[in-house]
Amino acid sequence: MALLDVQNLSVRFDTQDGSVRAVDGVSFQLEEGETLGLVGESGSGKSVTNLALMGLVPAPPGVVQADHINFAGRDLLTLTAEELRQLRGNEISMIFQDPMTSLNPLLTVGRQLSEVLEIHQGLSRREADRLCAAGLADVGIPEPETRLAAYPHELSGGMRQRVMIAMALLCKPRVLIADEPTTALDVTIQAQILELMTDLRERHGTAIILITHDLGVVAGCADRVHVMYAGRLVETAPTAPLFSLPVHPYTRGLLASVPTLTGDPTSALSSIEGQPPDLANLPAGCAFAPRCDYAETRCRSGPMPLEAIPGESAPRTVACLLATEIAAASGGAR
Amino acid sequence: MLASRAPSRLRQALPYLLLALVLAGVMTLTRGARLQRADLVINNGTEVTTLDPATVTGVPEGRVIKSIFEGLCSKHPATLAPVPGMAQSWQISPDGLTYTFSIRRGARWSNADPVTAHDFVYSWERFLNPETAAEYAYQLWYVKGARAYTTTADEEGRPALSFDTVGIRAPDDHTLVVELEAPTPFFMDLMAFYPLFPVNRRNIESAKSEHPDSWRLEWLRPENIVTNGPFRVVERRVNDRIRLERNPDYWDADNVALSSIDVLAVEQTVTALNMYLTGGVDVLYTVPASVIPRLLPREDFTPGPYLGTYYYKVNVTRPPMNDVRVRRALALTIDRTAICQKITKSGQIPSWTWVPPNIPGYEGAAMEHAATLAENVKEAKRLLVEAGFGPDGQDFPTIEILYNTSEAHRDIAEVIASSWRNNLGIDAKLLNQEWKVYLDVQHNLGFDVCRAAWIGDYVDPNTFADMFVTGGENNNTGWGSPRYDELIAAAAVELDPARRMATLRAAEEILMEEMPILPIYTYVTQNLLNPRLGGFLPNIQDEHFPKYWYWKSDEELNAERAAHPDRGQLVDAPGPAAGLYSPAAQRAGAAR
Amino acid sequence: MTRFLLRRFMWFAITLFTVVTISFFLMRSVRGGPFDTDRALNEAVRINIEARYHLDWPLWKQYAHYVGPFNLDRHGPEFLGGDGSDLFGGVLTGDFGPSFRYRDYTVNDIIAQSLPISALLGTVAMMWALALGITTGMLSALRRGSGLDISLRLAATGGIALPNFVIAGFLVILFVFLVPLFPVAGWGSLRHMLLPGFALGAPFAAYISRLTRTGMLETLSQDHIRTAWAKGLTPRLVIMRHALKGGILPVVSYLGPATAGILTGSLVIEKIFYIPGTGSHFVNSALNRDYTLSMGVTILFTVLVYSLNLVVDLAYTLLDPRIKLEDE
Amino acid sequence: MRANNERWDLAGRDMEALLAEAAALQGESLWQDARRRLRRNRTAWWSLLFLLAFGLLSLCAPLLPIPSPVALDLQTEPMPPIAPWTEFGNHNYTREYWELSAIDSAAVDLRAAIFDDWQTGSWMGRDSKGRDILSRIVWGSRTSIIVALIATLCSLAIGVTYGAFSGLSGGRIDNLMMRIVDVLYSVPFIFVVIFLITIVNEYRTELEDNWGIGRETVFYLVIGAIYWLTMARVVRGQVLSLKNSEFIEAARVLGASTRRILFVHLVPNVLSIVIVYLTLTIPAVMLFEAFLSFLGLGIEPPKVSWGLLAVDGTEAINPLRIFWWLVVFPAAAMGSVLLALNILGDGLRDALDPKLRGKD
Repeated sequence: MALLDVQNLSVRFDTQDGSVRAVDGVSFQLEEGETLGLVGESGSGKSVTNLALMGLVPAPPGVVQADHINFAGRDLLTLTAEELRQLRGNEISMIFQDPMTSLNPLLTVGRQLSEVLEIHQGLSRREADRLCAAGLADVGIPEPETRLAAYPHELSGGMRQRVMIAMALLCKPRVLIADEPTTALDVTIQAQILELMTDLRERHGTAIILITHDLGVVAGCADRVHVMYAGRLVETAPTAPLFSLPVHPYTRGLLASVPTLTGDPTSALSSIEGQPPDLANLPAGCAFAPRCDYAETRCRSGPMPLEAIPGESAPRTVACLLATEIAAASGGAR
Repeated sequence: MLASRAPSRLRQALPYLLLALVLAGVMTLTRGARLQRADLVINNGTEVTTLDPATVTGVPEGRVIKSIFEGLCSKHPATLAPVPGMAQSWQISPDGLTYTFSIRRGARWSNADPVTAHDFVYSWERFLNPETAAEYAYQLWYVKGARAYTTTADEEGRPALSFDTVGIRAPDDHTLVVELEAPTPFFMDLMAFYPLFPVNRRNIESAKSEHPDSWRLEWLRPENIVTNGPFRVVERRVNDRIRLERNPDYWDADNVALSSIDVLAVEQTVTALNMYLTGGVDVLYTVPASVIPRLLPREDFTPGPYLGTYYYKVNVTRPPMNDVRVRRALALTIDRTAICQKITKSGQIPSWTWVPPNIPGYEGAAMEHAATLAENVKEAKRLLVEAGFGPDGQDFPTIEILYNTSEAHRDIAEVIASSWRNNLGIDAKLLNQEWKVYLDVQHNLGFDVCRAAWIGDYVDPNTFADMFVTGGENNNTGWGSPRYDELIAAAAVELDPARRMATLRAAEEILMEEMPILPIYTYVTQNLLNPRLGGFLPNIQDEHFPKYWYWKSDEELNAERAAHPDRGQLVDAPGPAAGLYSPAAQRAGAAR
Repeated sequence: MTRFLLRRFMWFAITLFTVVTISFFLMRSVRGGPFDTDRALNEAVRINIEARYHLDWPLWKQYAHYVGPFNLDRHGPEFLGGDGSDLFGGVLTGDFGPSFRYRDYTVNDIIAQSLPISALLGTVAMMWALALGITTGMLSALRRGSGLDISLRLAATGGIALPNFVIAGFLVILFVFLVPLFPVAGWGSLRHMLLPGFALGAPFAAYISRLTRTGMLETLSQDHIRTAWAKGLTPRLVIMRHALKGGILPVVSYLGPATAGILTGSLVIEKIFYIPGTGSHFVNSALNRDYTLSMGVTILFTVLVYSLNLVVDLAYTLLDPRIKLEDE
Repeated sequence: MRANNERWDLAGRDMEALLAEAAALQGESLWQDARRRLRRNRTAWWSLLFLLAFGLLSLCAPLLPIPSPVALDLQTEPMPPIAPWTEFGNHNYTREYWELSAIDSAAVDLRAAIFDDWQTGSWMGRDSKGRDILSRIVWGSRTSIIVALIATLCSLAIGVTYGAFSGLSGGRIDNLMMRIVDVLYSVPFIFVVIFLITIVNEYRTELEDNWGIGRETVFYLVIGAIYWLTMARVVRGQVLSLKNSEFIEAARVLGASTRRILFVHLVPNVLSIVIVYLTLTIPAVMLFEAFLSFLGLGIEPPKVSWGLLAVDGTEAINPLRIFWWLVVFPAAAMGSVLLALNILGDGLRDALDPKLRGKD
């Protein structure tokens, strides 16, 4: 059984302007020790999906519905707020996009780290401090004891993200949700952080959900990749097949907009035309249809189920009526 | 590592530290502020300027000084006639020029020094000394050589003359001889006037030697001041209270009933009233006008005649007020009844004279007027026409009424302005000025018509009459009359009381013909006092003597209420916190 | 830090000098003098009084004498023509001179007597204001949009919408006459302090409540609060440790002006509740032309406001480690 | 090459026009957005409507068939309110006012022509001088509102200019200017106001005769002169943060003049915060007026202001007899207007704060 099993998750925000469906019927599983990449443009519902897992969707206006969200045999939806709280930071941790703002600027790093241990493991401040220093050393921060007394603004961006990671891993969680962990960082630092995460996963066996809009990041780390668009999953596949043969036109568009070292330097990078859809006002049928080069009339009506492609060997599902045709055509081309 | 942690520890401890600090502060401060209520609490209306008898002028100061010092004479609480105080007896020479006082044997200061005639010589020398700068120094200028002594100072401000030139001598410890410049019929009244009360020489001298630069304040501090009156000062705090306690060294201490008095300085009349009504204060000398109709039926509010006149000054140097007919017209048309009934409300008496009524032996000279306002208006119109204006104020310039910022004065000014507008068609604008500016404007004759009031210093028409001599300091109207000056001067040396009163009346007649002032009403006292307080006798100067005050027992109070069922609706009469005093003390107090 | 303090001190000196000079001359330019009363002074007596209080000196000399540090009267230093028995005096030596209205006291005496009372009243008011303001502001922010939020905000704005003497009046009716809980006026015990403290603190409580609400809302929407939740902290910890601290920063910076406001606002409350504090001297001394007292309280006010602002700034740096004193 | 030339042209003139257009567009959308958001904030919107209605009422005071606010009818005690259904009106109107302006006095003539001597009954009671409380509240609102508006505008003029200049200049000048503000902050202004008002009182006849400056005018200016300090700080802060923002950089790079930057780019952006501050200053000024009235330094009778009414009202608080209508009605009027202003201020802040936009 999967460590985390999400079935038919929807998140809706009821505002005065109407109801916004940020996540719509998303289902996925996460195995122990696995890294799952969740890819999509901003606003596609990746972050909200994961906030829903943590029970952190602000309510009101948010409304979370799902068939079930099973974590290690418990349905998170049935847990009380208190039980959920005890899970957070303990068994499921999260790190955020912007390490500049994700740490409290008014508290020392040590305080912010140790309170996790104090809360979840009932340690004294002194014991917690010792463990925190070890945790900082673990993420490669030099002179960890001194750093404990530092305030976030006294650290560099990369350092802060390391602190965030250390904080998330203090209680040896089974799932780590990393929400765009590298987006706000310099490229060199990005690489270091990713390397650190891979390394930690190997050592601790933590399962990771890696949320990003950067396909390059997933390519290096993830075992499997789920692509989201407008609150729905549009394509799921193991990393290698996805990159070698993207099927959904949106995935193809995403991939085509990534510069590659091996690609032809003279050919222009393509971008996806048009704007992401207004979630409050989604078109009928495929949400991507208005921007899709392949779109046909039938794409603009009816549901768009996530289905496996007949004959495909990889465990891939795609939400596109034209998936078979595109797969065949591209497969031939490649 | 510890070192680098320090600021963060500090940061965490900071709020608690601050809280602890604040709490500690609150505790210490409240402990210091605590003071039990005295047996009797009176509201003096404002903070006294000083306790030094020599330099005071005001009524509030007088109330305190009369409680803690005693002069050669004191006053009878009802008639205000001089009664023996520090002087057991006195002789006046037939020519009225030499006064010989024999000082009471056994009178002592609160530092156990005996009170002697030398104390008076010392105190009066100090009083007259230009360095003391006593505001009331002129009250003793009737004494031979006194005026010259005060007004002749060297460059440093020290007296240039020897005090031997002044007619004040002490042949021995118990005899004081005073020689006057001229006969002064009210000189004995002055002897009970608080600026002339004595001070203790040792008190001042030791302050001088211990605090060479601040002795002027030091000798007056509660822990230093030495007094000879029925009470002594125990504690003082600005704008809070003066705590007085019975002075055991006072010669008549056995007959002083109250053991402690708090003198407050509440300026907001509404606050003071609220304090009275909740039992925080026992005596108020003024009440807010808005509640007077509600107070009048009560037994604790009994307004009585008061030696004071509310009037308007006219600047006779400015046209058209330089015409006596105009002034008379203005005076005739003021709706005095409306002012007394609707604004001041506590039975003030519409006034047509300058000197208030009720001075024994004096019959005031009222201005010529008719019985009703309508008739007066008719006469006023006639006068206006005579003076060259239309009967409805045609060609009459707009005049300004100056008053000092105060609700009551504004209301009266509004009524007067509308009286003049409605009756004479004269436009009058109101102009209020803050107190000190108002005084300054008044002094420099920068007004048309100006609100004023005068409260007599002593029970004698002279205290009113001598104001309007030509160039008098308080004249401030630009008016002067040689004939008037002559009459006042003649009255000052007239020894026969009846003739003297007649002379003063002749002077007032001139004043009421010339009308540099427009009398409006005669004041009444507005005391609101706990019905249980005894020995607080009504009198024309609203002067009261804590020495005679005592708490009535229930029996006495009930008997009194039964005897006077017409006194009005009964109110609560709370007793002092510590219970009543021994009946002996009460009776002694009441006996006088 | 030292540099910062030095600079602050320099500006403080400049401020103080300006305030003293301006108010000295402003004060003397107003008509009427300290010894004018409704009974005019005898001319000779007036001369004596003016001589005693040096009012007969030219203005510059009075100013120099007032400021000090040398005594300019006949006891002053010999090189200024005095006898040298009392060399120093004036504001620079901490001597504010004798009061003209309360002649048995020096200005120092009066301030020493009344300031602790005002400080106490101010503290009570401030504690009321902080306790009430922060609690309601927090509740309001946490229940944003709820009925509680709306009613608390209405009450808070109500506190700002009425003059404090009207609030005081209502309080007196309520808690003295209808429900006799407190004494109507006076000073002494803690019971005396609660009503005036509340009346004085009410507008500040209202303002603090608003500041706290806004600050909390702002902080609550920040990323690090999400982090705190994600760490699994209890709501109490998230709010009290993580949100409140940031949320009340605006309150801290408001404390400087608020204290000044409480100091001057107390004058109305002191009059109504008959409290012997410093506040009433602000107006009365000017109206009485009590030159020295008026200057004294002016200087006192300036010093207080300046040093309180300094304390607030220092406290701010302690609370917010990002702020550095040097980068002003 | 040619393409390059075109580009420069664009930068020189057309680009500026483009920028202006963009700014206009942006401005419009800002205000439209704000209005939309304000309308959605029910309480704030109602507050605005209430204030407008009240403003209209107070503006029309001379036209309303209410009794004279000053005509005396001395009573021993204030008269309690008479409910409108008991006595709706009577014919006792007397035309009595202080010196009115030409317009007001024409309006009063008009009122007399329309209603003749009919006037409303004393729905809110009368004070002890028989003056109608309703009428005094309405007329008093004129004084209070004018004091508040003029003082606020005065503070606005000084504060915005000072703050913007300081913020734009930056460096030493900014530092010095802000230090001066700090210094002024420490000056006990209550005290200065008391002084100034006393001085003005003293010379007011001269002022009026020679320059036609009434005491009220000076009063407004003095109050305005105090409140500019905070305004200056706020504006400077905003300008500083805007100065370094990208779009100003862009405009600067494109060679827009300083004046242009100031008026086209900065002012509209500063305006929102200024408006918010204004709605919060007006109540503060009104309270200050009341405070001065309490000390007897405020508006001079026979003119009436809310501060004076509030002071008169507090006189009525004692256990002997509470003339509640003297306190309750003026307090209610003052309270509701100030409350509305505060709510509106909050609403405007929410509506205009760009950070909150689209974030409900």
